[in-house]
Amino acid sequence: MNPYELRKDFPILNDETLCYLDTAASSLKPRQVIERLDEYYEKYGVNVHRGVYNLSYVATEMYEEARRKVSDFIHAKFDEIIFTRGASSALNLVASSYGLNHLTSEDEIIVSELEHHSQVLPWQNVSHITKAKLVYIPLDSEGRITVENVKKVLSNKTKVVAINYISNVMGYITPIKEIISLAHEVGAVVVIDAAQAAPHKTIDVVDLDCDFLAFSGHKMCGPTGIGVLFGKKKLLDNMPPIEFGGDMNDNVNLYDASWKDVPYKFETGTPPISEAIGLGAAIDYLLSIGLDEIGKHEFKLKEYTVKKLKEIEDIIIYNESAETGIISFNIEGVHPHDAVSYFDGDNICMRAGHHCAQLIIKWLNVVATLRVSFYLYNTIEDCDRFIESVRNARDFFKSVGF
Amino acid sequence: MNPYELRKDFPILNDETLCYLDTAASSLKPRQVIERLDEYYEKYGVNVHRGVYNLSYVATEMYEEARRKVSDFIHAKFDEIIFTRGASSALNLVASSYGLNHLTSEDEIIVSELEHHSQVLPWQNVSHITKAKLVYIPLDSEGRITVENVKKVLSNKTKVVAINYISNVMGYITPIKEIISLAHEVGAVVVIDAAQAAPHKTIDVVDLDCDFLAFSGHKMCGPTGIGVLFGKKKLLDNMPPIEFGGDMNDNVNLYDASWKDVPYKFETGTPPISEAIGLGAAIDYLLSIGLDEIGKHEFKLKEYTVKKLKEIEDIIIYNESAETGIISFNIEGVHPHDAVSYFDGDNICMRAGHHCAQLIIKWLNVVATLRVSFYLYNTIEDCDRFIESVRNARDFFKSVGF
Amino acid sequence: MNNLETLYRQVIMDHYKNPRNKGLVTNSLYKTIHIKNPSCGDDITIQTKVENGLIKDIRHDGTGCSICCSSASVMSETLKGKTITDAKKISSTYINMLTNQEYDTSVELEDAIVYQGVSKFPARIKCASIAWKAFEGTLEESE
Amino acid sequence: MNNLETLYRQVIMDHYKNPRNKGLVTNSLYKTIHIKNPSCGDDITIQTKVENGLIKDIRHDGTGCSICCSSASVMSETLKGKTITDAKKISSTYINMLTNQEYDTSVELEDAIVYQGVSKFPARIKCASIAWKAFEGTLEESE
Ligand SMILES: Cc1ncc(COP(=O)(O)O)c(C=O)c1O
Ligand SMILES: Cc1ncc(COP(=O)(O)O)c(C=O)c1O
Repeated sequence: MNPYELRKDFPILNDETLCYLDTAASSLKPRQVIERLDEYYEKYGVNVHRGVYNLSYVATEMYEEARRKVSDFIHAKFDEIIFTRGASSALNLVASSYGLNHLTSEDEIIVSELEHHSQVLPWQNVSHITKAKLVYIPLDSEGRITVENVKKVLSNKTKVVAINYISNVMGYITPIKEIISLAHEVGAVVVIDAAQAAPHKTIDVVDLDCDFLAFSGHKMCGPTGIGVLFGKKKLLDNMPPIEFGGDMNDNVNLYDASWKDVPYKFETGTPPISEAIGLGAAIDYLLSIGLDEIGKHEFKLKEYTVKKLKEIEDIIIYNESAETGIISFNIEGVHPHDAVSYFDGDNICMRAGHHCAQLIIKWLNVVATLRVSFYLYNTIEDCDRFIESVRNARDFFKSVGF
Repeated sequence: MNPYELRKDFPILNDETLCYLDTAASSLKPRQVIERLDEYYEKYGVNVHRGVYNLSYVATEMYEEARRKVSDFIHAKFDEIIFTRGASSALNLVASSYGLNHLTSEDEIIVSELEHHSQVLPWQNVSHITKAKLVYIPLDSEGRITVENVKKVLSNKTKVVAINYISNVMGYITPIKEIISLAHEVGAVVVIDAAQAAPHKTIDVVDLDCDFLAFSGHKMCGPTGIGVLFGKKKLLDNMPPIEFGGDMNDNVNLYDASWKDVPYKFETGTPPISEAIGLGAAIDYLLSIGLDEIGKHEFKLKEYTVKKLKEIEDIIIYNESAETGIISFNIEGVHPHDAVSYFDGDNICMRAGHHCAQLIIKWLNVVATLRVSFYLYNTIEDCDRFIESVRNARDFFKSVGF
Repeated sequence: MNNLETLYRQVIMDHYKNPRNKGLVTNSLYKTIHIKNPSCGDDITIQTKVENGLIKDIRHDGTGCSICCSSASVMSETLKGKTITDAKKISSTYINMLTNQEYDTSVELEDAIVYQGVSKFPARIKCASIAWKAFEGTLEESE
Repeated sequence: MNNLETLYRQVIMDHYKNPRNKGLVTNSLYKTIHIKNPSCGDDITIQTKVENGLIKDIRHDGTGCSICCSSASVMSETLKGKTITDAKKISSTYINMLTNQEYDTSVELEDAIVYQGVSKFPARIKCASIAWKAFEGTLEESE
């Protein structure tokens, strides 16, 4: 893959002074996706499922074709894909529908401090309501989830293991395949937060044997307003819907109603039609480049950058060994929000904060971190500009007395 | 307003043979909205709230500016507006958060057979879980909700009244202002489904004094994937969130967390950013024309069409007296799905079915109806083409033996 | 006049108005499959009796539009008496014809050929295929 | 070197490193307001003592970036001893300056004028205004 060529696909990068290093928050969008959205609105922008006229048929076909693309993308079956508003919504769906209806005070839910709030808070809620116990995997000295440590907390009481595939703060890849297998031995289901994995690596839900897996469109070149929940068919079949209304029902009577089959019973109302179609376009785009190529490229940029950062004084890196394209760091003595404005002044977009993952920030014992995250459109030149800016920032802040 | 001029704003109408009469399912989109979506993706397509760099600031401003536009649009306060995936999602939010947490087996929920599934099924669910009794307003002989009949079911037991502002099948305007006032006298809150009202008439939640009100973007020239829940601030303040995760929380600890203020506590995860901005553009567009002008125009087209339809044999109209631009009808002896294909053959888009409102279809005692619904881009010529097609359809079906 | 005519030729109307093999039986030798199309309310039940590799009988019942109801009747007439192998071939050929895919024109579709026109109305393909899909389901049950 | 310099002139650093009036008191004559900016973790509490229309004392505490913390200190120094009317005028002038709105340049902002540079970093305006907003809140409480 050639990032210099790929950059041309991203209208926002027409501003050549822009150095975008915040993909972990949201990726930029290629024109291939924007055009597909426009095409929907300009050519067949009508509702799906409901009409029996031709335009509506076309819209429905395109919407369901997007579902097929998503299912192929992660090697799932067509009817195992539920479209949601985003990864957060998808993870909440599992917690509300599966969690609230399957757990009791006898049970345990395993999570970790490495989770995004959207993976830990829904299970806190399930724990509060069902009285199931929330159990944290002890992280290793680097802040990783290891198979060994999962074994320490896994037991016959474990009913749910809810963890990330790739951490949005540390960029570590969790050994989920082994963990899933261990969890299944004790009869637990595993919920994978793949928000940071789907954009960057090939996912095979059959090979992983995972039970639920969630991700968002906007982090993988797709539009906002769309996410995906994968669930094993036999699990989804036995879960109640959590939203009720148009299009998810079969027969409706005054005091009761029956539901459509999966996935439709979980998709009430007019779905995010353009968003699903746009996500399909994003998948086409990513596959045309190759997920593994993208992952390798990011990792290379990250390795290069880390090496250079280590030559600068007062730089603390929290996740040197990450296998992906994420670097969390700070400039010693400088509040990350002060630092990030310096980078912004150089038109370098990156994040400072807790990254919606306060538990790992607390674990690191810092107030916040700076984070850069690379993607297919980043180049060595981006890294060099960033490194130069870090050097200048460090010198500047020290010079004014930080 | 001049529909001939306005039509030019809608790229899909470049196909001049297209006669789109299915706005009640979803409206067409003007280029002003499509362009605003493109602008987001091409100029500042990054995440909101989370970044402290300039592009993210711009995205956040635009997103929150959309909230301001929505609040002004219905005369609400800024922080009374929650963005959701759609009207269905918004109505479910009220039922899950308010309904499940405030009702008991002593209470009653008033709904009607004139509701869309998205307004009745969430309350069926609340009724099943809380054992609160679901009570139906008797409809009058035309199928209307009347103040008189609401009085018959309203009592001190009533805790929630959940009704539509405009019916998507009958096009009747419900006298909600009077009903809300009566409901408040007995201490009930009123949830208004305004999915068919917001696109077609001015709404003033202060004047109506309504407690909750929901609508969707895609029916009012906006994008898919976005809806709005309005709730009175003091009600929202006392309702628990129903989705948990990133961006809706304040402090997060291992076993508990605190929430942000309204509206953010109800908006977890990356919000539908482009969608909210697009809805803002749609509101700008509608206001530039004038909601009341639009409503008048539709009504005029409807009156004209009804008059002509009545001259055709075998046409049964179910809602002659509707105050809006919706006509529900059938051709005697012809299954609506047979009829609708005839119209499709003439490139007239309209719906046949139960319109996600099976209860009123059952009330009408038919298998389904045909429905046309007018909007700002429809013209007298559309009506004439439609009427001509109905005449031909009727003759054709009779000639082949229906 | 638009091109809907093809869809409603005499044979469709004939089977719609005078359906053959209509009405279900209570007989454990019959395999029963019920399919609904919730988006438009079509609701069809098909029963098939197989004996010695032959389709001995097909029954149907349900509600829906003329395409849906008539095609159940036409299907039952077309496939009754056929071998399982032939019935499957006819059924898959029919579905291919509807969905604008390549199909073996040498297969004799009998009256079912009139549904060719449906392929021009993609929104109605489901109506014309639901009874046939249900029939295929009954064969799977028989295996 | 980018144009962040303006943001970190001597006075900001001075107040960041050596905050004046820092630390809260337990005294019912003080009105207390606590404001957080959850998106970046700034967390500031302001206490104000008003007597006879005069701002007798302002205290502050909290955590955050240098802009946030220093501006609490600068605010306390600038407004202490002013009349309520003057303090309100200075505060609103300051907010207008930050947010690139028209503001009355005849109002004496004293040291707070250095935050003018923040207006070029819109993402940081909140950091520079949070302490002032909290102060305004304490006045509302006093009324
Ligand atoms: C009256 C009414 N309420 C609710 C809805 C649901 O809206 P959405 O499908 O956008 O969630 C609709 C639209 O179908 C409607 O017409
Ligand atoms: C690891 C992880 N999980 C979940 C999410 C939530 O995704 P979204 O905000 O799209 O709902 C994110 C993104 O912020 C994330 O990085």
